[in-house]
Amino acid sequence: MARIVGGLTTSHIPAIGNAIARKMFEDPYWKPFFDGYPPVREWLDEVKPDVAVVIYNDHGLNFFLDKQPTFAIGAAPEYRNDDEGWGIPTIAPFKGDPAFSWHLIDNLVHDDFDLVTCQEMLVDHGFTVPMQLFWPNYADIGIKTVPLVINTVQHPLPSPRRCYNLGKSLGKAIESYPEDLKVVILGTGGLSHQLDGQRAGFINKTFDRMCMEKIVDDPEHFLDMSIRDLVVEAGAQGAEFILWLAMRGALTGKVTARHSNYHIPISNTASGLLCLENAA
Amino acid sequence: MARIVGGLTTSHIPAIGNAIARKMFEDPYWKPFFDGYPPVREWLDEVKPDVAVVIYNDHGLNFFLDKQPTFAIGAAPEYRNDDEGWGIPTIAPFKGDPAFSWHLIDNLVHDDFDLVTCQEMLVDHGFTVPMQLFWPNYADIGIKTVPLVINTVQHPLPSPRRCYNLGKSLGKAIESYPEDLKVVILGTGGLSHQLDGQRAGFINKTFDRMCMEKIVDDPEHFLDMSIRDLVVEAGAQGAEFILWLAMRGALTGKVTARHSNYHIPISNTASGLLCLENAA
Amino acid sequence: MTHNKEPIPGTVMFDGTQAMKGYALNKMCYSFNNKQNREEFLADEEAYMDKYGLNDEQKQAVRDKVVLDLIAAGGNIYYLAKFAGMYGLNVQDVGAQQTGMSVEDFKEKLRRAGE
Amino acid sequence: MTHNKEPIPGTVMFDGTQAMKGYALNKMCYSFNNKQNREEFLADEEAYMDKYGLNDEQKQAVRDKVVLDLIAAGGNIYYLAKFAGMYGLNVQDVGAQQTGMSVEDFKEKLRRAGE
Ligand SMILES: [Fe+3]
Ligand SMILES: [Fe+3]
Repeated sequence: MARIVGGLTTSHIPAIGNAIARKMFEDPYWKPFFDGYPPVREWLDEVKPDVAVVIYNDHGLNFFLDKQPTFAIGAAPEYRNDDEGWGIPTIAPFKGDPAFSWHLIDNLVHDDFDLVTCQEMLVDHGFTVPMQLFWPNYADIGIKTVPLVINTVQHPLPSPRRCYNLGKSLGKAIESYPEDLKVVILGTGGLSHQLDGQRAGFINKTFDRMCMEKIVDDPEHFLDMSIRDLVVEAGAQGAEFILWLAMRGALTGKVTARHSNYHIPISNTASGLLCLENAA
Repeated sequence: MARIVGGLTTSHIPAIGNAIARKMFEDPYWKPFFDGYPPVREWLDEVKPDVAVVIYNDHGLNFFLDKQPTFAIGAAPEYRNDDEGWGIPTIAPFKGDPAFSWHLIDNLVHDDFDLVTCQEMLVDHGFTVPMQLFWPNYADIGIKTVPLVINTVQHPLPSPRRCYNLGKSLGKAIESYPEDLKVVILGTGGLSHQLDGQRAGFINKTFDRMCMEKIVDDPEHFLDMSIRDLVVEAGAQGAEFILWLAMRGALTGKVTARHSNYHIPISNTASGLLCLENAA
Repeated sequence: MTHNKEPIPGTVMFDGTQAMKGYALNKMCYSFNNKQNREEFLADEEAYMDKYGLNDEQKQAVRDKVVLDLIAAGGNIYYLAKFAGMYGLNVQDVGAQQTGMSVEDFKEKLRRAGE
Repeated sequence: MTHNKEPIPGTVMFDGTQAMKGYALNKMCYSFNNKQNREEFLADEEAYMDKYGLNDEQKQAVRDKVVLDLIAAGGNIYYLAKFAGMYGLNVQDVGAQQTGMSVEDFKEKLRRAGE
């Protein structure tokens, strides 16, 4: 049977992709950010997950307002990135696992999650940056992926509780898969940031610290928050925290934080890195 | 406040569109089918709804398997049809009501329905044929519409219960709209038919008769059926009955059948017409 | 979780398994919504099938226009209807072909279902 | 049903109301994912804006490259980022412009948030 080995969170902003492309790992601005990742990579080297379910938000590459999904899931044999408008480099494609995707879809729809199924799908920086951060050699090791997209573009967004429940259903679905897969769940994006309006540049360290803590041991703390509450506390784009909640919902067992790193600022964002181990 | 005046069901098969285009109303094959509609049109003339929420399934015009939604809703100022592959004529566009659409979206997402929002959308025969049958002069009277699409293309489909619950949330949302709109709900498609496989041409009169009856007074009868059960009883495409269930879920008050017509066959399909009045 | 996936005789549920098989074929058929694409296909079927990456089984089923084979190759009836439509075949023609009946007999079978 | 829609100072929620206003503008900005489209726009901004049916308010905001005006005209920051990107403006430049600060001061403000 498939087993959920853990969950990872990381910011996914495009500037990170640029910094990776330019190998700015030792640059004084970037060093405190990049230094968080090697211990997580060591953990991944040890655990060797076969599949990553990547929960992220599309920022206007694969989806537009003519067909804006609340929840969308990939079921393709591979996923490619593409130009997002600022000439981001095209990188090696990511392997899919369509049979596993369909197993998840069957179970999530059975649990009344109204998914959009995507048998072809472009993945944007919300997906590629975390994959590159955790598996710089993803193309060589051939880790498989399932992209799961949550709407953060067009209000109304799904509530924190809905996203957490999606995660719970996802976790149950994964653990009912008959193959012996080791699965890791990524919740990408966050933490507090706001790009638009007179409030641009808003960051809330106190709230973020609380998120980093409670997401480990007390994720239900957030379930009565509305999206508006999240925007007040974490900024307009800080609402991406719902992606973390979906990830956390999928961790079915005893959860331990193996590594964490919090750094302000990367670009306009407070960046949060967490490596959560999930024990049966 | 907005008020739900009633619900209508009708088959929507493309052949009807052709027959309308060729004005075959008195043709012996078509007459028993078309003769069902004048009494419903008289009722509509009396009641004069301002908006039609049209629950239908897209058969591969606006959506493809790269982005196949479970539930999608229009929020566009107008909706057009287009060539579906067999050169269907392009007809006058349908008026939208985006402000009303967004009110529905806000409330349905609040109720944990994971919609795809469509600010631009092509409508296929599942939408246009019923509109033409009920309002041959739709372009002149300027009735507004909200298309609501339910997946019947790609299994897993949403369950009968999920669709009925979607309807319930829709009904509640409509009745909380502050404007004095009269709203009619269309559930299109069905009844029993199967287009594909050695079982093509399957029709189940007994089951259909039961559907025509129970959908009025006892819609909950169907809620424990699975999609597979529906396919067994009503044929592969008879699963479109979930569209009727969504419509029925939206009728919040005392429901009376004002007119009905059942006829076999139209093309490969048992056609069912119902006009349900919804009293407060 | 156990969902009842027991086969229904004469019926292929278009589920994930079929979808994985049929994507290229269905994508090609979806493209037939567009008149220019239909013309391009009819001008050179083989080139058009290559463009969409159909496998051999799908290509042969397209050449033969055998609906049951198209379904077995992962085709979805809603997209296949667009393919059939190009040849002026309606759902009764398609039904007759799949059930091995004449179109007249198939229509009579439908009529009888109403008795 | 009552959802709390009380405004958050300095923040425009991109909800249905904004979406209805901004569709043409956002559709144009979404098109900038494509290099050819970016070049077509840069070669003749006015013709490109007409092609997408922008209204006068949107056109003026595009000409002026004032982000707050673009948002007021219904623009969504994710699509606007593609527009800004064409001019080599990153999110710090955009943030500085909206808050009326120099880019250096804006960056300093971000840095201070970490203290
Ligand atoms: Fe983001
Ligand atoms: Fe249909």
